[in-house]
Amino acid sequence: MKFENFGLGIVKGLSVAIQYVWRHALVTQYPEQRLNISRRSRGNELVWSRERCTGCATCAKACPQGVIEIVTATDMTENKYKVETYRVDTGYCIQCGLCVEACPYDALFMGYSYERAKYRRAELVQTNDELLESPQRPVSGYFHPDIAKKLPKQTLLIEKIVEKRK
Amino acid sequence: MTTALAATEIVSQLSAQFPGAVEEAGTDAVLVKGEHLPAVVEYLKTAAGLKFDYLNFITAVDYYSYFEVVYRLTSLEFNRYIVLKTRCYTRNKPSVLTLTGIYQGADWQEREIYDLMGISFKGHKNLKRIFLWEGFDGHPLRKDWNR
Amino acid sequence: MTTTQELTLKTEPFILNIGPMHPSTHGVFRMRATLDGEVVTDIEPVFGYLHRGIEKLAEERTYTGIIPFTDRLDYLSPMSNNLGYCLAVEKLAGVKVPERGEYIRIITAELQRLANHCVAIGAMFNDAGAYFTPFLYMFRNREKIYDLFDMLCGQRVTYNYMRIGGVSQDLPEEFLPAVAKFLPQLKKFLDEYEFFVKQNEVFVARSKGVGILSKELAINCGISGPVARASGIKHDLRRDDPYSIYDRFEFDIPTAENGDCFDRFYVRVQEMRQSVRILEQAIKQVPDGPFRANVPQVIHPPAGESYAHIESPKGELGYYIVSDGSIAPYRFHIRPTSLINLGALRNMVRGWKVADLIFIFGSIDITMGEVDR
Amino acid sequence: MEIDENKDYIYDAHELDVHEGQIIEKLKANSQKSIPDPDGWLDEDIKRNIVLTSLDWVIDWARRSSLWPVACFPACCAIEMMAVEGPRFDLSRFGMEILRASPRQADLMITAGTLTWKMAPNVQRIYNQMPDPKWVIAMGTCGISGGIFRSGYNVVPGYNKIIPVDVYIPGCPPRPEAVIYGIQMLQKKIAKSKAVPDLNELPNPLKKGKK
Repeated sequence: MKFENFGLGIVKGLSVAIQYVWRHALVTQYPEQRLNISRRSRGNELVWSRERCTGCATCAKACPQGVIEIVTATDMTENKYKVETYRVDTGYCIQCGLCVEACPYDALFMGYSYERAKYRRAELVQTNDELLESPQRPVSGYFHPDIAKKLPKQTLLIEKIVEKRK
Repeated sequence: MTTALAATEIVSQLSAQFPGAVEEAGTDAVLVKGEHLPAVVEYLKTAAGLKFDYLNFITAVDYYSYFEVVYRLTSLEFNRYIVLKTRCYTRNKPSVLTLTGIYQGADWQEREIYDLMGISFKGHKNLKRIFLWEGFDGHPLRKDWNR
Repeated sequence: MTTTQELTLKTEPFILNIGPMHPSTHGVFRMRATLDGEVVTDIEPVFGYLHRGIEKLAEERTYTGIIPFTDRLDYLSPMSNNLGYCLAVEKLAGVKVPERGEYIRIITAELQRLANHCVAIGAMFNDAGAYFTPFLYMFRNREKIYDLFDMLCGQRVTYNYMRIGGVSQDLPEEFLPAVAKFLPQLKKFLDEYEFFVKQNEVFVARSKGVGILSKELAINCGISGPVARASGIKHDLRRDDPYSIYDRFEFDIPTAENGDCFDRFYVRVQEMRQSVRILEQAIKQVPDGPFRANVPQVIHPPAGESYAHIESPKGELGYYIVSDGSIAPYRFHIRPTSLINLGALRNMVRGWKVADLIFIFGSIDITMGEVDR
Repeated sequence: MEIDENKDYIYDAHELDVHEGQIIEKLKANSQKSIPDPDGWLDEDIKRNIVLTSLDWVIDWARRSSLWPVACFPACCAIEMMAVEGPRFDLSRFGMEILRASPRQADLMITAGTLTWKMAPNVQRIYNQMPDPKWVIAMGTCGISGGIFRSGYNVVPGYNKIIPVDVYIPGCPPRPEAVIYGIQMLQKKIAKSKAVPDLNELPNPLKKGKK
């Protein structure tokens, strides 16, 4: 084993490391600082619109694993079926977005939020009203470019921006 | 572009070399009889002008009435490929001759087929389950397998 | 007075079990190593600790529903897996992808190659003993690519971006400028990384001449990708069997002669430079137009079989699909790049020390998700 | 397994494999029901009958401020876990500097990835080797329910079949921020826990016969 240029490699490495001291900060101090996530972000939930949903169950058919459970009433009112149960187990959903793509009536959206950790397994199952849009459950622009335009611009690491603290 | 070696071209060459080895030839696949397979592959690997020295993959398909083992060989030198197939018609303990003596890369893929499809490879030195554990019931990739 | 003969100690073979939950085995890989003192005489890998049965599960899913599975195969490069699968189904169903879709695919696939090699090189240093520091340098760049993919499809790891006949959504308008901004940064970084790594005495001493894989053995084992190219096999499916629109770009295929760990590292760095070159050409040429062919949600490809392979970051990734004309494949087989690349590991590590075993294993760059499927 | 005295070895490779298979089958048979979530403290919190002393507070503060996770990274979520560890989200801000390779030095298990039946005995063993008190975070859909692979023949549908899980983080995989949020939820839970046992409940060696 030969050490031809002993020490030079270590000096080189250190010189690179020292340069990094003056470069822009990289760390996002998460609970205080937040990154603007992608406008198309597929958050950890689904957002459902009761008004637009016709109960056609195209989403349930498009789901590769059958997460969406949908029960409709048998009688038709105003030319559509009333949806009695719409249930999504977010502990089973993989947020692939295929259901949102499949929905012909724009009644299903990906959520924009990701802070959905729970203490209990059963709390991950969302039914009917828990799926509706609200200020705590914003809608993502995944497959809905008109919504995406309204969302804030995504923070990119290449642009060397560090967000201000809240 | 890796071009397919026209089956008609190779079939005449193979049947001259190994009478009765080639059962039928599709557009790009050659169906070889099980007992002649290692000899045919050895010939394809070494013969001048063919030199199929690279084994892309081995897999098996369950067609209920028979199992089909698919081999795809590539010649890096001439940039051509050929697909060989062989069939075993028994569902109970089907077996094919191994290719581990010709291609080392065949070793684990044959074990995988043995594990998941239940086709044993005669002459394989270390034929045991690779992904599932000893004592697993059945071979899951078979169409009639139920959990 | 002692002679050398008296000093020779009698040793006994010793079996060491490494894994399955071991920080240096890139997931849940287990090997039974037979040691003579500190020298490895034989290893026997044990697989299956991540065998999820994707091939069986895929037989119950629609063709579109399989795309999420391919994301989770080789989870260091999901975009390439998506591409390979979509090519196989398109070949089967005879779908033509629009021009813009092809370009988007190439851009994402090449970005994915960069991201994968970032982890591959970083993890290799991790295994060499430089715990986590070089890894963080590499991960900093991977984060940038994560950002770009997040912008594109809203997920950081499992993209599910490509569809049969194109891609799921069009590029956002800020995507191409962001890529253009990222490439010079990466180039600068690669120069810097090579500058301090290539002549680092410790790394050179650990990697030069270690774990040599000969050309003949590599071909015999069916090894592909950077590992094969480091052994002098000038074989790259992007050039030898051009899929998508790779024949329109100019790029070189970096190879090395020795086939040792250093070469495998070096080939990957050179490959990253070539990927940057492809990307630079591609982002200038992206045409306008549709990004997805008009393909129904549930497709019924005609009965038959197809095999499509791509040059994934790890090597030849192939999908063999047998269709019976229904909405789900009859048989779905993945040519596992990582499993086949591991085939020569036994020959490579014989005679080396235990520490080298970890390093040689790390230099192959495998993902257990793809080995076990 | 019994040792056969006639052999000059204890196990040969095949016997080892068979033995491993038996362990897996046994575990599979024993863990068909999921273990209930350790969520009793949530109800107690509502009833407010939990009394924390200042010693409790100090111990809880020490415990929650330096959680050491054990490396349990079977699959895809591991990549996102590395990103949490990595330069951008930097988990060491929470005193979680190092992923311990040894379960003996760890008190938190972040289960990042699909669990297969072949792997399950090993994970259970790692969990058993961790010293008390210990917590488990099920990261990602595969950790919660088996996710997309749930119906697979070799997949454990959720880690809570073999070990109790404290916090569930949905997502496939969850974003690094989501993981940090989950860790903070666990820290809240630890802050509420009673660290000093009640002296009256301890077995007293002086009072013999009464336990």
